[in-house]
Amino acid sequence: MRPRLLAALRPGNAGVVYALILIVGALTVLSARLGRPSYLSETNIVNILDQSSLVAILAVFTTVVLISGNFDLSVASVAAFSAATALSLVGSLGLPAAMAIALGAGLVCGVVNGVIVQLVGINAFIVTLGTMTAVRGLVLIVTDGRTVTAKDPEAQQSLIALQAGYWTVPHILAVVGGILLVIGAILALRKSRRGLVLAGAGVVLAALSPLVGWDLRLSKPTYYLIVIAAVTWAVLRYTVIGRRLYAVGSNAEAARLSGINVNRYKIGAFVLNGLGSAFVGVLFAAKLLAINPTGLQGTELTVLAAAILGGTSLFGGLGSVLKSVVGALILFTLDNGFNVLNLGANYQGVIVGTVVIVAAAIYTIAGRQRQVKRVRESQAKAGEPAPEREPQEALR
Amino acid sequence: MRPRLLAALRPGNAGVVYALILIVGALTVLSARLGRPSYLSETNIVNILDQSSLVAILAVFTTVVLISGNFDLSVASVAAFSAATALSLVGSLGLPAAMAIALGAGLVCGVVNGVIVQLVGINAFIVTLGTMTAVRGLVLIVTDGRTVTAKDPEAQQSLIALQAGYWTVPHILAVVGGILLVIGAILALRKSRRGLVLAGAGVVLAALSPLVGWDLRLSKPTYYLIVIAAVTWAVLRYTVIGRRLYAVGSNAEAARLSGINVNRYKIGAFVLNGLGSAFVGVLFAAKLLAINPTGLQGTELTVLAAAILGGTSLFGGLGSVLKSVVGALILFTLDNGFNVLNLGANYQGVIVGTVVIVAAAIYTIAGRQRQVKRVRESQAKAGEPAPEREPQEALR
Amino acid sequence: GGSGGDSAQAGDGGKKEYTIGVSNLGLSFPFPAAIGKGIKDEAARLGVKIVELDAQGKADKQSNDIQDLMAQQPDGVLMLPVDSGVAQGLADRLKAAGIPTVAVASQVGDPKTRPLKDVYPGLVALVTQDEYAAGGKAGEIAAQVLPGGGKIAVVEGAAGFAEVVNRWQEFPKAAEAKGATFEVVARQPGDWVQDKAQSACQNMLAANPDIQLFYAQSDDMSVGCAKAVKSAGSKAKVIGIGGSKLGIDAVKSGDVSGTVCFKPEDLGKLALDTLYKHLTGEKKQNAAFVTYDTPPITKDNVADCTPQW
Amino acid sequence: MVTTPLLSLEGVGKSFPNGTVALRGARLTVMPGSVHGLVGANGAGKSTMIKVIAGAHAPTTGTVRWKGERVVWRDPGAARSAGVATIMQHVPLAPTLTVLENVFLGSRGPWRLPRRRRGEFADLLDRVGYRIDPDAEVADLAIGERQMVAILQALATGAELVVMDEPTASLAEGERQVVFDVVRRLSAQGTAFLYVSHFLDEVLSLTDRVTVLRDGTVVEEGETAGYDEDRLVQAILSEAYAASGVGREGRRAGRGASEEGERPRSTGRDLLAGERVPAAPVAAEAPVLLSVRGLNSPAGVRDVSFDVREGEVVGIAGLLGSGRSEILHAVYGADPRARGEVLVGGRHVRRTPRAAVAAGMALVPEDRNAQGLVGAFPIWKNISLPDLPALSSARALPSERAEGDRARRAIADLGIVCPGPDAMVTELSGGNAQKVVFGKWLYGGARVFMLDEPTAGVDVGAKADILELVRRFAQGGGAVLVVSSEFEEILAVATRVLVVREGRVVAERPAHETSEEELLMLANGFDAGGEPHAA
Ligand SMILES: Nc1ncnc2c1ncn2[C@@H]1O[C@H](COP(=O)(O)OP(=O)(O)OP(=O)(O)O)[C@@H](O)[C@H]1O
Ligand SMILES: Nc1ncnc2c1ncn2[C@@H]1O[C@H](COP(=O)(O)OP(=O)(O)OP(=O)(O)O)[C@@H](O)[C@H]1O
Ligand SMILES: O[C@@H]1[C@@H](O)[C@H](O)OC[C@H]1O
Ligand SMILES: [Mg+2]
Ligand SMILES: [Mg+2]
Repeated sequence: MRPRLLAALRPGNAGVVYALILIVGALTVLSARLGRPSYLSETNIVNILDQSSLVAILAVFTTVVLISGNFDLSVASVAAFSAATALSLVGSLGLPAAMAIALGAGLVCGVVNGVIVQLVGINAFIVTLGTMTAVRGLVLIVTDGRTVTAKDPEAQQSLIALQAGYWTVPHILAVVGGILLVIGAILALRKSRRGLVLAGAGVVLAALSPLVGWDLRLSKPTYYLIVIAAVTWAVLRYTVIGRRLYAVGSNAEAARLSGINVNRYKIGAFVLNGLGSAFVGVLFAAKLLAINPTGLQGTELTVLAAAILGGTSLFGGLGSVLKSVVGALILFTLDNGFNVLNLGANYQGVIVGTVVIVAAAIYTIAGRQRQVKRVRESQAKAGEPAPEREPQEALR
Repeated sequence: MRPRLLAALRPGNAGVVYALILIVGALTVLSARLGRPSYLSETNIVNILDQSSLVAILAVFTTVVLISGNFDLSVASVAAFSAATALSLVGSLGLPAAMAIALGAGLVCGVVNGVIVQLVGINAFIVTLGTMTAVRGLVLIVTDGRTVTAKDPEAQQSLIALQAGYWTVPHILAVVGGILLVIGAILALRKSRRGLVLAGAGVVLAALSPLVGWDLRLSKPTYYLIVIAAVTWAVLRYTVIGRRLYAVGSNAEAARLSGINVNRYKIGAFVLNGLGSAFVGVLFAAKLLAINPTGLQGTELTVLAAAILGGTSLFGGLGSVLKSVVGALILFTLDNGFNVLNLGANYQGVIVGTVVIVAAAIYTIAGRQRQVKRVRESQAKAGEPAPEREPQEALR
Repeated sequence: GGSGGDSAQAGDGGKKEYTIGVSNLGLSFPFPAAIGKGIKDEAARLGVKIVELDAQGKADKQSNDIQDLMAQQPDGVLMLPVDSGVAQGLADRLKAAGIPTVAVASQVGDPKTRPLKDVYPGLVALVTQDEYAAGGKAGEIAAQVLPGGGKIAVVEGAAGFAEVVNRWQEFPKAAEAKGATFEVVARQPGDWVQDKAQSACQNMLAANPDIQLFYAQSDDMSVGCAKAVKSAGSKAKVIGIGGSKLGIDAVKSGDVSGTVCFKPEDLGKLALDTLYKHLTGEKKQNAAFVTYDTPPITKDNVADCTPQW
Repeated sequence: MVTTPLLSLEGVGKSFPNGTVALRGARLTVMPGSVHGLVGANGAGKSTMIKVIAGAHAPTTGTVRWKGERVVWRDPGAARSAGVATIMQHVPLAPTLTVLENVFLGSRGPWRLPRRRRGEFADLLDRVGYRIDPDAEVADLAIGERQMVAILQALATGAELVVMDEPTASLAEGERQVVFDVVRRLSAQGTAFLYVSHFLDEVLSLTDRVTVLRDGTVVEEGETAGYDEDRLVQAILSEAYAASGVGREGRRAGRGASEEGERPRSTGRDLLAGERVPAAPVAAEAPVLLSVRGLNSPAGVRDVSFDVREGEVVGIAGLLGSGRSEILHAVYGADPRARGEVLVGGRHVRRTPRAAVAAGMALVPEDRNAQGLVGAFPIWKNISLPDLPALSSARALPSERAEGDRARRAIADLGIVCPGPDAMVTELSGGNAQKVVFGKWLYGGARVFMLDEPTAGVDVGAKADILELVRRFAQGGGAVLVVSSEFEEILAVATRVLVVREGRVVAERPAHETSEEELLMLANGFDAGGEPHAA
């Protein structure tokens, strides 16, 4: 068996993480130089996580669609539609019903995307560009061109409770230690050497906890992100659903010949994405307590950028939701950095653009050190540069 | 060889044209019913062509990039940058120099895209998303966040001369007849039966001309579009360069091993696209006589939509610039139709989105009637539904 | 040739029925949408037929829209420019076609060289709120909220919008006139939207915990910023501009200390009236500057501003 | 006692939407535990029949019976759960997944990679006698290794019938033996096999019964024992082969021994004899055409130097993964990391494929779909691709007439079974596609031919043609480098053999002085005497 942990830490694999570390490092040094409060302050870290969380959740689900070999441009419109729906209905129906309808709307959008792409067989780009436009049109109809707010104070409170505020996990080291211990124990029961290592690490952490005594205080959306990303990651990583999803995206024909219901997985990914977008839409509604007809416009590109920065392939079969989350963190860390450093608005675009390319370049080149030959039919097809210098797989 | 003309007219091949005809037909009937001004009036047709021309030119060049197997999101930013450059410099340097610099800027952008994508080997989506952002940042810097106008009246006049107004080709039938006659004669000399048919058609048209006496009056940008699309089409269709470009996009490795310099073609496509975007930028500058820093934002998606509606593949090797032009015409015909029908803004989004999907569906399904099954490993890869129901190749 | 040349038919009572084209900068944006609503309501009252086109925030689309409008030969046009510079060429075209035009909500001509009140020749009128003056009003509120001045941060609109400059220009002068001197310690874009402004304020506060006041260039952004201030436990004040529903509610609740009251529906009505009177000959105008009052609003006089968007 | 057949096809027809009729009323009967051979020329319909059996194609007419019951398999999953495992000709694996995951791709159960799969995999490898890293990504594997993964995948399902479509086409001797052993062992334990191959010796030694397909119909069916190669070849070929021109002419022009008379080349024996003529070494004074000096590449080429003279066919023998393809790529300039000198006719060739093509080099790559063919092009555009300027007016405007002529010529010369030059290459059967790749280089100015597994998947007739072509290249003054996993084939065409191991040339032998056995020893790192030698 490969030393997985080490492999996962190689720049070619974890490039996006190193890129994030580099960016954070640079910002820390710069803000110290400029005499600003520490960039790595708890407040600022909590802020960055909070600010990225909704886009990062979208990136998680979009990654699932990309892994399945499809593409979805409609996420931001669907989220806005769900937000508008939730805000329009929460006053009269109450939060649970409004939220259910909003999620249902997202689900329907996902089904429409999936069915048209898979069963009619039209290119996902054009279909989801169409639904992006059409659903945005629905938002306009629902809002009649105006900002929709939740007027009812009770409704407002219920929305706020969904999203605002922080949860504190006391003795985080102890908690993490405990979780590691449990996982380790399970693994050990399944006769894995790593299990013991994990359990050991858990014990050490738990033992350190009273000495260090850190509490973890994060915003609610950050916890939602953590749970969603962790569950999705685990499903993709450890269940047969995950294997099949990757297989379907990697080579639909091979998957079909192995008896996998390709349409089910591909449509399923769209449906999940619709549902996820709707959930994020509700969180946005709860965060802003208002949505205007152009709300979230353009977010689809940010979400795709996060996923692709995270190394997800546009051609299917490759991608990691955790790295997509890191991709989102990179983008929001940059925004946050500009705010903290007070960089002029006119200059931000040039820097964001450059950093995105450089970040991608860093780990493409790092990945190339691996120098493993990857001549794939699919890749030759996908229009890569000369194959002997295949870029790192993660970036295609 | 195959009866090409007939083949080209089959719905599966010319679907986008039929979709356009359907839309125009529907709009004509609707506007007549609603007592609006005739939809098919000369003015309106001339207007639609004029309004689509700049985006259609962008779609032509983007199609070249897509055929080469790449992707370019930066076109709108590059066009805006070139427009800003031209407008800033035209007063002091005069139009030729300002235009040269603006085109040079576009060329540089194209080179940067091409070199990073091909030589560093990063995914084109993320690279051109990066340059899209960075170049938009440059626009902000150049304009300092404010609208740039050409103040100097002489400079204004030179810009206007570039773009505004109409050229009339008298006796268009005679002209077209003459052109057909010449082409037919050449073909006949090269011993093609079709040559005689063409020449005959030419003579008939020329003979009809005095009777019908149609003049062709179109805006200058429309002529630019016609020339650019015709030349690009002819190069792709009839030259070694065109053939190789398709080969490179369809299977870069096979092309490379056949002795084709893949990088040259792929980078070349980006450079052409940069140059083309810059040219369109100059035309925009001339048309609007001003550019605001956010000008043309979002146009990249319209351009891609036009190309993909025209049946260009996102996976390279397939596409026709003429059909991309028709794709652009569809989008602008819709916009124009809404304007003529005075349709409420709220409903436009839903209609545009639906029409885009339905148009794509019509000819995907029409194409399937052809039932030419093309099971390619590459397509299975691209994530299609079960191969027995392969969608029409052009739409992937 | 186009048709509709006689769109102005004799209606009942011999009253001519006018068709007026409206080129709106973007009907998905609440502010211009509300102007559009004002125009339509007034048109219904006057019996004027409206052809309303949506430029979707794109200057190039507006150029196409104007072309399509001209093909329909309306009696007059209300243009809400996407961009002042681009609008200049459009105004020239309308003028050349002999269509009386009123610019609404935004100047025509390069604002760098043309003062707001120097209306572009050929227009019947420019009907707008005075964005510069509104910035000044905001400065007055700031001086009132933070007497004597202090450290402030500006939450700007999206880079590239004229309002970003216009709504700042008079701010310091007006504040100074009221005896307040402000030190701008941070100036970051909130892109006109609530959540981006919320993040920006959060981050600016993290870097500059001593910020005493945020000047947000729109009400959506002031509301987002107020949330950031609250959750950071900061004592900074927030003021906005625009008088939107969200903004006025926030002023009522005290989350936001003040705003400037824009009245888009009134503005639309005013614009249509101006054009209508010109067409009927009741009041012919040439390059007139028409505006309405945009009063500063704080909790004390919040009742004076009925939000229209 | 009459046993019900495990699988039977009755009157099965299949036509494709483009009008091609691939199967016409074909029948087939596979008995439990038997090994059933299926042979036929390229395009005869073998793969189509297999896809019908696998549930990947719905037959247009006819019935499929499984254990006597009539079945309609709506998708491959249905066939698989019934107990049919299929190894498709074009190895469809998921390239971004690992070997282990691909092997158990269709398996059920909640977990992605249950621990016990590793055990099962290890057992499977033990049973099969093959080694491969379970955690390697399939994209990183050479084509032969992928083939083995596909085989493992089929075996892992524990199916009652394993269908193998040319399983050994891209395998080297070692792996080939592995496959034979597996088939023998499992069939002894009751698993039935349907075995498609162009290697008639395999079919003869491995199968119990054999079915011969020609042009979509079954022309013969019977006990394998009743056949020899000669009879099989005759059954397979007949008109299809007689139609191919160059085979005949090539043989006439090419073989010194039998040039007298217009002897109609109709018997299989004659064909196979052609394959086995050992070539004589060329004269020492023949000028050196290709010269390779100190070639190294991180891709797996270590200090390779050799010369090829005009008229010489040099075979490169080695095991799977020994670096043979890498050497060809490095020589061709297709490997940008390769360093060293390559001279053609005494002139240095710049290290790009473009320069190589200009210098008269031609590469027929190993993986025809990924490296040889442009899927979006019809046959004629593929064939003209490397030599396009020569077929163009002013070297810039391709003459479709000239291109079409060339394509028709290639179709006739190589006997490509297709509706015409307009056919898309993606619609061709495997062997015919391979011939198209060959056709790309036949009529241009190529003088140095580098052929990587040129006969993989090619039927007996075409194989003889291709080997004949190889000889003709050489006799026309060209230099040829041939990589083949079939040492027999190397010995049949080559004048000289280079043995490659771990990217190095470890031995050189004149073809007439060596044997398959010796080459195998050398390739495995043993001296001819059986002593391991230092690599
Ligand atoms: N998807 C398809 N569409 C159209 N024609 C096809 C398709 N697949 C196969 N054919 C045609 O059907 C015929 C039989 O093909 P098949 O692949 O079954 O041959 P085969 O016997 O397996 O040949 P080979 O030995 O070369 O693999 C050929 O003429 C081929 O061109
Ligand atoms: N990019 C690379 N970096 C390092 N090693 C490589 C690379 N590519 C290939 N190799 C190694 O080089 C060796 C030769 O590769 P390959 O399997 O293609 O050889 P081959 O002799 O042509 O075999 P085949 O029979 O599959 O054609 C293998 O051991 C392979 O793992
Ligand atoms: O409030 C803002 C408005 O005044 C400006 O013109 O555009 C963006 C709006 O949100
Ligand atoms: Mg086959
Ligand atoms: Mg090889």
